[in-house]
Amino acid sequence: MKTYSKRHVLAAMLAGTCIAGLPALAQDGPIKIGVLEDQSGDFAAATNVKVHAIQLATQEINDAGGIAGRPIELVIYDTQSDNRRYQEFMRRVLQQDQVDVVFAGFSSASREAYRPIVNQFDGLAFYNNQYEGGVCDANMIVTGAVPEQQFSTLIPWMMEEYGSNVYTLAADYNFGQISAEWVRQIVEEQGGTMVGEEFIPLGVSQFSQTIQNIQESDADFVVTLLVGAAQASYYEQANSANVGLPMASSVNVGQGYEHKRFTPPSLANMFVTTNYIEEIDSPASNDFVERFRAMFPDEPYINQEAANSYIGINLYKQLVERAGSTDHDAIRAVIAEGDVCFDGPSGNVCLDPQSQHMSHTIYLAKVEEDHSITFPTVWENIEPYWLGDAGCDLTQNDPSAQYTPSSPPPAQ
Amino acid sequence: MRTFGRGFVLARALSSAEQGARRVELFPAIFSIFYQFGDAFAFLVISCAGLAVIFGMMGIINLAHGEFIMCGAYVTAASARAGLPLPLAIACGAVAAGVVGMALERAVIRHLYHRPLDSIIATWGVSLIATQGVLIMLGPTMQGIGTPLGSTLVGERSYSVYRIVLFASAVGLLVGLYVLFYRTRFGVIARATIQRPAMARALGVDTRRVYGLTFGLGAGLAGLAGGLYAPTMTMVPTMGATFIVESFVTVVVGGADIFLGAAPAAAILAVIRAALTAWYGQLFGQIGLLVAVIVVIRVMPGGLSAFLKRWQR
Amino acid sequence: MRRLELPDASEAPARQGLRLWLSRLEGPQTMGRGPGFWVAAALAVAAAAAYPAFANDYVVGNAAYFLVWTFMAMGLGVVWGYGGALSFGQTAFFGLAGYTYGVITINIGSAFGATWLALLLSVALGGIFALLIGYFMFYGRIKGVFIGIVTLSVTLVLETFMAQTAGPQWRIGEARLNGFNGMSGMPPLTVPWFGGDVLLYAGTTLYYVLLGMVVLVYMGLRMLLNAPFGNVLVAIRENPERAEMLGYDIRLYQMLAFGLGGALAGTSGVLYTAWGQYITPSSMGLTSAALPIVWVAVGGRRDITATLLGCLLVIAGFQSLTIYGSQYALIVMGVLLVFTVLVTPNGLIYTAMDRVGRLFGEARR
Amino acid sequence: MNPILEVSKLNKSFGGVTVARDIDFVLDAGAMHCLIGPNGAGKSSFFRLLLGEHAPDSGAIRFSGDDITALRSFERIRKGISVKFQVPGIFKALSVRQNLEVAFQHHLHGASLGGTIRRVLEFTNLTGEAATHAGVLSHGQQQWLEIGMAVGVEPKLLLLDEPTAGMSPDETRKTGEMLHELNARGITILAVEHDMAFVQQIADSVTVLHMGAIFAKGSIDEITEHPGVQEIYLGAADE
Repeated sequence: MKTYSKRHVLAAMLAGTCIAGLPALAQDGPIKIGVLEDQSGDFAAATNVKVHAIQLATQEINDAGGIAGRPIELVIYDTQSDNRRYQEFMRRVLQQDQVDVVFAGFSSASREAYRPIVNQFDGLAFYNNQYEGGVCDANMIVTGAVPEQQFSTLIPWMMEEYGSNVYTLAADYNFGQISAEWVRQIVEEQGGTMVGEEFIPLGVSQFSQTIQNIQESDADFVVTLLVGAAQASYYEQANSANVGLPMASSVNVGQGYEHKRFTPPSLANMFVTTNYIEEIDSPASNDFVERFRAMFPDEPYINQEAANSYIGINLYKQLVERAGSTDHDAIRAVIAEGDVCFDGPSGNVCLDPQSQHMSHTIYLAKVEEDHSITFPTVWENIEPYWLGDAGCDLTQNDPSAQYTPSSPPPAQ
Repeated sequence: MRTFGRGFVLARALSSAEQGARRVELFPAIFSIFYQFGDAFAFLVISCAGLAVIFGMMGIINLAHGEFIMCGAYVTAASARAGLPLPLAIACGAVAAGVVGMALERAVIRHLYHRPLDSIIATWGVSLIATQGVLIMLGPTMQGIGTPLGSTLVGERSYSVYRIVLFASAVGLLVGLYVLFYRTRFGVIARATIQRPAMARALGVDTRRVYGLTFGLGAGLAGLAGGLYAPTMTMVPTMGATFIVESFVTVVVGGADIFLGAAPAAAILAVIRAALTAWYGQLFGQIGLLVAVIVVIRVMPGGLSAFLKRWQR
Repeated sequence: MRRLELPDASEAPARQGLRLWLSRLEGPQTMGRGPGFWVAAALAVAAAAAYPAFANDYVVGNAAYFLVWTFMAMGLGVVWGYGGALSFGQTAFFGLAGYTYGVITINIGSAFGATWLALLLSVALGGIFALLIGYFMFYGRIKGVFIGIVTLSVTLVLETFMAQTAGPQWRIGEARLNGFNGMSGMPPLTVPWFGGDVLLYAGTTLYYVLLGMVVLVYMGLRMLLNAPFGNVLVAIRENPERAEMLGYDIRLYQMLAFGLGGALAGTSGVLYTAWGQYITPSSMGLTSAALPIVWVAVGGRRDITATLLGCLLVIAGFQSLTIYGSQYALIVMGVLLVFTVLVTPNGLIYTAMDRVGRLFGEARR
Repeated sequence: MNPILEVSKLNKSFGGVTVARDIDFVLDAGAMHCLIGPNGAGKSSFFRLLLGEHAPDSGAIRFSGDDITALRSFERIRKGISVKFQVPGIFKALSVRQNLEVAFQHHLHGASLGGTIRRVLEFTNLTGEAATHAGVLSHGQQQWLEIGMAVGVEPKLLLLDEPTAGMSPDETRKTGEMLHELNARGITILAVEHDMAFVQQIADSVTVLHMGAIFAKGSIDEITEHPGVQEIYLGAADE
């Protein structure tokens, strides 16, 4: 038999991939941006819109003459909600397509999967998701909101409004556990009591026992940090069992637009801190929604990740124009100046040089009985302070690590 | 607090002081235990019934089981939105999944009866097509239809009435299947065909048709599961994945016979899961279920039904 | 059934030691024999070795990534195709070995070739764990589809457990397990060299190392499968009762085969972890567990060559589809799988090899 | 003569069905013995008990003086018992030669393995079929191949379950000759057989099983004359 058929097949496949991209040599060629997002699989509901936001920002910038005269060219891959695809394609965009910057990742696991590769090739990646916080890595720029921004606002407000007995229901993985840790700390600082804390493995969809536990506790409100389609079944089940407690969350509505997908009133009385959702009624936001829908009329919902991705592209434009090149050191030097800000759909945001995270205007969104949204309050200009306070300073050194309150950076 | 990172339920420990003060009545306490068990039992029985027919009886390892459930749930939700009353909408979901199942049997499964392991690959392929196809055509999510019937108060706790209905449905489903397989002509022919195909052919049975109908029935039951759970769950193309591990585990632990196998298996697993979840939290409920499966198979190779049959003799 | 005239290599003179084992490179349990086959195989390896000269770094590194998975596929080929036990949980040993590599290297570092020591220890641990599970199953008379469910349960238990180890208390020495987000920070494989270690990042060097490992493991498996061990394994698959009545402890053989499969899955696990400096619980989940079965089934499980080539074909093919197929990629994959099963029941590569072999009359077993 | 197989007080039942009832059975080394009895008499179950596929409820089995009651099947085989099943238990996907290799490689290696295979091929008239897939052999050839697999390593005791089932008269006669040749080489033979003509050709003594118990024992002539034996066979025929 002919064993070399193996190489034939392989060579044919790979030869095909070679044609796709030649190294961008010319300094005045297009600026290439790699986009790795989950357009299929479990996370597609929340992430398709991110790709669209990036396309919108790109078109607007290109129509206005590009970044420093150079057009943006997007290199988009579908990562299928699969960590391995992130590893494969992060190598591909950095090595083969030689992009200048990558916009990548929804789940924290996907970010951690690609981060070693970004570090290996000294690339630059934007992570445009709210997450559990703590990534101190000079190769990463994070535009999403982090726990100190969402919980230091949300929890005290809820305790003041509804009482100090708190029950936390969190997904049993990094995001849920770390967020729950934040909630616990803030509740204790504010003199409240944790009457219960329960962690749910990912993929669990049946909550009868959990609901009973909540009913037996004396909770004044429930902090729901549930993630994924399966766990979202909690709301319907809690509602049908008439739990009737207010809910507080950092992850719902702003990301998976559960209030649009579920039948009222299952999400009624939920309070969410988010840095953007399409219901925000400001001129900038309305303008953004209008432009978005003009380009993507069928978009189900414009969530906070869409806004952050849109902001990310515009921040990158500013960074490159001020640095005069796409060189990462030059860009970091601009960030270190500490005045990289952008007036976008969610208000004014600025990049923090120490952590390379972004300040946000935090909106408190309340889901009403009919699942419409009201905004009881707004906090302007909330800083991502924790990493810097804990000792992460990317202007000085680059540990490329992720820290949490219970495993902070080693003391200097 | 040492719970961080563990799936422990703190609720009890933390509120035990308050609890001690409460008067614990007997009936509500028993009802609560029964409700938790019934809820776990209903989920296992309803989600595995279709698989018990397709895998338990026909030996086809149907990895697209979850997608039949998704199909039933989507059709149910769409029909309910279109104004059909919920029971009718659920029936629509079951029928739709059954029809899809029969079409799939004719196109693909029919060629795989003599090599059941290959059915893993084929049905996995079908599952990929179905999940992604629905994502492309209907978008990443679909609006749910809300749980009907509200809640009822037993003692101091309120319970979802619909979940009690689900338990009743599970029991009704078992009774219905028993009648179908042991008391009707189709059932007798189907069982005969599946046990001794050559003999059935010799007796003039159109075995292909029986296989097709049986597969359709299995798919329809999966659709029914989707329909029944549609009001309580998030509607996404990948929703079937939630069911698939539990279904397979129940059917395999049960063994080939639905009534001697899957039903008692569901009961045993439901007790294990409900108890572990209540005492140690969801993580241990989940892990305990899987470990129970390993132990049960080890103790009774051939599954529960083989064990019960031997014991009966 | 067609009547096959198999070449009857009449009794060869007694061969000893190395020559005996080399003679087993071809034999009844593997396709391909005679100079034609070996010339073709040598050409294939030569082509693979020359290939980096004509491709860029990314493509070579990506090819190395494909090679990473072949060990797990070949291991499943032995367990399922030759031994007849369909394991749905090879990823359990993959994940265990991957995590072990991470824990060891993060704790002892990568100096003096320590990464290779870590590789050996991790692979051994994967193999021992597989032997334990195999002992539990085969000595407990668990058979058929029950093996699939037990192994699937094992891998899902590991996944569920690892997913919740995000807290700081879940650490082994310096290494944090880090829950669902996955463990990172372990070094790639390193080769001690004059003037500093060579780090085997995804690139040409790693490609050559992996290519060498694949060739070694492939040849080793060919010899083992044509040795008495392989004969008995196939005999057990065909008729376990009869094999026992010939005086073989079939439980022992199945357990050993399962252990070998686990060690090979562990090899892939270590290499994957070292390749991306990352390992995650989801690599032990349901989807990941189903993938090796697909590779092996599409290629052809009854022959180790078909398994190897099929694995490479499917992984490369699926990746290309994802790159060029946009959102239709998964649909095309599904269609291909259904089509493959319906049209080539023995596997795509197996059937192709059989055809080519018949054409040249030399691929006969 | 010294006994090679001694079975004492062997009992086994499945639920309500008793398949072995107080069986006491002694087989002398070098004998050619047949077990007969109507369908359901417990002949196959007796074989399975001897082979260790079923564990007896009580009683003991001794082979060559050793108690083997608690041994697993493969361990009994290694002590020198060999078996040929009623349904050919050959490996159909392997060639004739490979079948023999699998059968013998446990005991033999290298040249002695090759020599044994050649001798067995000659003995079973399969020399010309060495490379043929076992699955495509004629029924009789498959039976012979299995006998060859069973005897190649010179067992002390050969168990045969209906060795001539489905064979032509000519094949049956050849099989009988084969068994005589094996017996002459010192292999004790215990066969379950229906075909009385064949029993007459090979057996020096016969045991009749009925309802799981030993009904009668004696030379072939004594058994055929035995009125009770005729009755149980006729009774069975009436069913």
